[in-house]
Amino acid sequence: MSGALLQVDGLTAGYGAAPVLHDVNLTVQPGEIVAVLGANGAGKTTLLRTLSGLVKSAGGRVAFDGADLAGTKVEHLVRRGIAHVPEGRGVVTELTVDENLRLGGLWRRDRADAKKALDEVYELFPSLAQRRTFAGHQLSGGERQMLALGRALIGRPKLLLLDEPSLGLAPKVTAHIMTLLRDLRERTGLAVLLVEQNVRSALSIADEGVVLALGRVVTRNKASVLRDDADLRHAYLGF
Amino acid sequence: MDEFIYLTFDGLSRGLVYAAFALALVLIWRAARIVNFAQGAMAVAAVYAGYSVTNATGSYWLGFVVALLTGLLLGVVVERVVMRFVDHSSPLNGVVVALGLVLIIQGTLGIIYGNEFQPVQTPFSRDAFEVGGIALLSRYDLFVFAAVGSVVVILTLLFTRTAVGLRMRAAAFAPDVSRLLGVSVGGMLTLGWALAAGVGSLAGMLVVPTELGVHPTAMDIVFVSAFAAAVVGGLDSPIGAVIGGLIVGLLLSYVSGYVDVSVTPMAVLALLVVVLLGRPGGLFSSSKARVA
Amino acid sequence: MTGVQTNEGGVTDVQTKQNAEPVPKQGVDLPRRRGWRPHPVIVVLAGALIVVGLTYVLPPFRNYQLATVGAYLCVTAGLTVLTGLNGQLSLGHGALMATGAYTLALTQNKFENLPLSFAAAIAVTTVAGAIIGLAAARLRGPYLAGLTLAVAIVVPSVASTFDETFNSDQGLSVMLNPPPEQFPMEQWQAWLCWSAALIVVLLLALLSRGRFGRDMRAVRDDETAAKLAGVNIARTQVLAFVASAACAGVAGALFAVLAQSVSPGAFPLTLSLFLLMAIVIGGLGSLFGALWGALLLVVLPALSQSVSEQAGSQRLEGNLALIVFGVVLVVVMLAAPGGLASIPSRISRMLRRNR
Amino acid sequence: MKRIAASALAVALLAAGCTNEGGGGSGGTGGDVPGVTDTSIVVGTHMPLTGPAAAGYSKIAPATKAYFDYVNANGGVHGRKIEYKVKDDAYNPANTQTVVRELVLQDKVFAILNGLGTPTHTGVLDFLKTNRVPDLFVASGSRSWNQADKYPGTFGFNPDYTVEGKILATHVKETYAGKKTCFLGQDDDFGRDSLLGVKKILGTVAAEEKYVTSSPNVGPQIGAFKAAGCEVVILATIPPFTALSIGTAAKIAYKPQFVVSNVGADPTTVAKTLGDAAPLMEGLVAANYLPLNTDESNPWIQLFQKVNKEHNAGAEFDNNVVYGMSVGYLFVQALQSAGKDLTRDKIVEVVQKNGFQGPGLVPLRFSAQDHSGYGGEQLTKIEKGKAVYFGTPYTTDDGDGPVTPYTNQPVTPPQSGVPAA
Repeated sequence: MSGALLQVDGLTAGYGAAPVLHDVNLTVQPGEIVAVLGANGAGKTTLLRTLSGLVKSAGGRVAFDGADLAGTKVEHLVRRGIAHVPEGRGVVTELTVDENLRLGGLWRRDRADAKKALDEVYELFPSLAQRRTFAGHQLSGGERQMLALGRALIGRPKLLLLDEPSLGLAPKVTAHIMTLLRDLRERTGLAVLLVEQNVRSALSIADEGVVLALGRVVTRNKASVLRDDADLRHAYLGF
Repeated sequence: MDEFIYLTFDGLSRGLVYAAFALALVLIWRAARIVNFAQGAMAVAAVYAGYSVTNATGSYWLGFVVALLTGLLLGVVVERVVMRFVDHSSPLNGVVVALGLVLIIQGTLGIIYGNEFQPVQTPFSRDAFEVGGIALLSRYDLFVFAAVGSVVVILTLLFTRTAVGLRMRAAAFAPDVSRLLGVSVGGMLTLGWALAAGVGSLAGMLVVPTELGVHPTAMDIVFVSAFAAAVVGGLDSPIGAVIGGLIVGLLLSYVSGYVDVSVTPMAVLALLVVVLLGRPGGLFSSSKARVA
Repeated sequence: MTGVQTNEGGVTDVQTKQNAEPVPKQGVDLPRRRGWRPHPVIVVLAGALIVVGLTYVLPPFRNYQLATVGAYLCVTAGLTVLTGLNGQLSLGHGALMATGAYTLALTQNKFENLPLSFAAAIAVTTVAGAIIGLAAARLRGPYLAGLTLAVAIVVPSVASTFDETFNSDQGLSVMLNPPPEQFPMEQWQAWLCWSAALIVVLLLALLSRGRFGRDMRAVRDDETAAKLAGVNIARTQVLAFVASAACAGVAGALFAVLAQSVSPGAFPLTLSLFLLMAIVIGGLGSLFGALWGALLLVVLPALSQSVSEQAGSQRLEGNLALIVFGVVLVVVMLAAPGGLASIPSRISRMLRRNR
Repeated sequence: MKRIAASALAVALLAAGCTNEGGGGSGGTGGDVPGVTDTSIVVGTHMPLTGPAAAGYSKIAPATKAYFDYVNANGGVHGRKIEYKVKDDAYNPANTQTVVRELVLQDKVFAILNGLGTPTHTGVLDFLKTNRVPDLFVASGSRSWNQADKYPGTFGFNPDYTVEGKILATHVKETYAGKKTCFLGQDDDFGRDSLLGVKKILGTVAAEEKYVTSSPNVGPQIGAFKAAGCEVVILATIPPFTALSIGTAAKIAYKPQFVVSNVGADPTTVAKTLGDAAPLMEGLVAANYLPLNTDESNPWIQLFQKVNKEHNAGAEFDNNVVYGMSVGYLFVQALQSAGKDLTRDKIVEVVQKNGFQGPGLVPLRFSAQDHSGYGGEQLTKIEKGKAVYFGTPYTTDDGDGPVTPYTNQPVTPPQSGVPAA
């Protein structure tokens, strides 16, 4: 398995005494889109939060780009090339669109490239460009998702941790975002660890799927296989 | 009419000090969701430091700078050593710890400097200019206007025009998201405390010479007035804090002029009750329940 | 809360998840209920026996201090119920004590009837507590603290504005008949204070055991859940405030009797801070902790005074006690939010875990 | 079970507390007079050493103690050394209760000497009476100490505020005849009694205002005086408020003649509070009844400066030090008069007999019926930053008695600095 971008071995974590994740193993290869699936409360969000350090892990090992992530501060993660777009998009609603986007590049030394990345995001999402001075709370759900995505891209990450991008969005908007992710992967080789409730749309773009249930990995397989596994869908994914 | 004009200017001058102090409270509230009940005691400590330096060197301005720096430093220390470790599951905890700090700071100052009012110099004369026979403003009042005005401008620029300001705002509004975007939220928090305590010590330097002098408990009543100012303006709003400060300053000035000085604390209480129960979000923000 | 600051009601939408996680409540827990617990009546009777015994053994000055502990216990017990069980923070209990004290002084000087004066003190403070409590029920955390802080600051102002009645900073003296010849003054004072304190503690203990106690805890822990369970939140909070205000009134009246005078200087802001410290150290929420707190309020200043006398430093006097109180307060809050009374159970839990 | 264990602990704590001091308590040899042995006399006092009221006052007790140390170094009184226990009450009456009980019940003091403050000391009068503890030379000019029937053991020291008000007003009436006179007083016995005295002489004042210590702002009051056109302002204020009044007046370009109570006129304390604005005090009229700290030719001041240097670590020599030592001197005089067989009744008896001649410019009023302190004052004026006496001392009473000049020459201290038996 050498060469994996993200390598998770035996990860255990949770809030307080009772662990939410038990012995989770998974890998993400460079340029790969991996979907994390599971019912509500399966531990999907906790998995992402543990990977980025917002939740302390109680055991196991996480390696990124060949180096152990243990002890890396949350705020240093983005410097290593990991962007986490949290559930609910994490738009700072009190700040303007422009401020939200600039925030994504403040950590970068290469100011010129940060500026360039900002312009690219506005190109990618013209609707955001029109709303530069709007406060975050004035945006629609889809715009917020685009803003959060765009902001993550300004850091030019290698891996995107994306939490429920489709939540509360119209199917059309969701489809747009999924297409966008695939395009990004094609263009920049961005790897994505995608947590989704919306299994259909997740599996439509994912290379591989990981199914969580009650904090344990119950299945890992090619997305195409999972798509066709009716038993599995009934047992864990509810459709 | 003469008295009204005099009281108005006096009220504005006091109000600006309350505004600065309220601003300090708002800064920390926004950054940490803590009302820093130790703000008054911290400001007094800074004033004492400035007082010592002024006495030793004879230079008011050196003492002034030292007081502000002491304020900044105290902010850093209080945040790093104490507040960072407070369990925030209940909003009571932060308040109780801040009150503990009040006792520690006041006791320490009492031991070092004694519990006597020590007179503090003013850099400018407090004799008021007379315009048409009405005493309006002193040079010192002008200095207060200028000092608080500069602070408001500097803070505004800092928050709206600089990267640090953007980080601080983001860290205050959405700590988790900010960390994911590479913002050192802890650092911003420390910076916020330092700035707030610096502004608080400026307010202390401005208000103490207008009263009996510096004393470990000199800011107790000022704190309550400033808290009222911050609440009137809505704890989240820096502009509200400034306007709230002016409102409280004017109110107290009119009450002391037309009713009685000793009634002023009751006026502050009444104002607090009216605002907290009537417009829970402060006068300048959309109404929201005061659930902290 | 996993080291993450929470924002006011969903300003940002990121933290909804972790808010939903079960967070162990700290700082406001009752000591674990373990095994057999004696009925409050038994505990109070035992306490009465101990106190009566003590008053015969102790020299007069210690009896006076014992009386002071009893007077403090009334207010710390009331505050414990308010802050510990109901989660409301009050810095205004010094002012409520002043209310009780002034009422006692005025009634006593007019009618010279001590039981009547006590009744009046309790009645007036109860009314005052109801007024503040009504406001308090609409406020939380720092807002409540700030409002009650303003109440604490306002005492001298009231005394000087209505100086015809309250005689300004100088205050009033209290006319008292000396106790019956056969009892020394201090012993009589100790009995008086402890009778009141034990009654207060008994009533509070019974109150917090019953349905009302459950309601108070429910409101403290989770208002929404309490509301869903059919608890009238505002009423519970106001009642808790009123009960604890009445206790403060008793304490204030006792202090007026002990000091034979009342004045704003006897109820400074530091008194309210000290009371807070007492209940925090005593372990918020435990009536037994309130006893610890009351004891420390008397013992710590005395100790720090004797230390400063030995050090020969005038400036240490008074100030040293402030620092000790402050440090203890901060350290207890940071290290053991449950307070001293929770430490034994913490230790035993740690031991069990390590086995 | 935990409850019982902890109750036991509480008991132990209290018990431990009382064994601490148990030994020394009533350890009198020979007689059973509390606080008196063949070799020592223990007396105590309560003072604000901390808290807002401590300004200036905290220097009094150490000065008294220094004078006692001086007397002790010179052989004591009737072979007994005086031990002075000073307790801080922070000007909080509740604390006064505690510390005075501690002094009387635990430290077994012979007497309470010079307890300071009207609200604080008022509360312990009954306690001291019940325990038959002499309550000598209370440091306040309230007339409450002068109730010989009700509190036979209590005696004042300061001239009472009414006496002072009458004397200040007499000066105003004679010197500033026809000028508009106004009055600012503290809102307690101090201000009220003083105003009573002023009105006894002047009949009425053009404007009267009051202040409370908890609210450090006299702007409105001074503004009202200016508006009323007051040319003379009588202040019954404590030092910080004297300074505040003078400073506030200057701020609104208002320069009346200030006439200030002795309580609030100590130039050292007021000047300190005024800081750079101290020159504003020039010309201020006040009154005193003890030698002035700056009058270095006065033999009493020379004596007290020597004591201050030798036994008070050279503390800054202000009028509070002079006051403290004068109290000490008077107490030693009383002890000397009481003789070798000292009892509580005896000391009260000799204080009532009076006849003390000391640093005071006027006689003490003590008698079987009168327990108030000094009976008059002399006026001072601030010239070149120093207070100096002018005119003659006056004496009067707190009733409608006349204000009369007192012409007896002041006495000089004995060579040894210790009053003779």
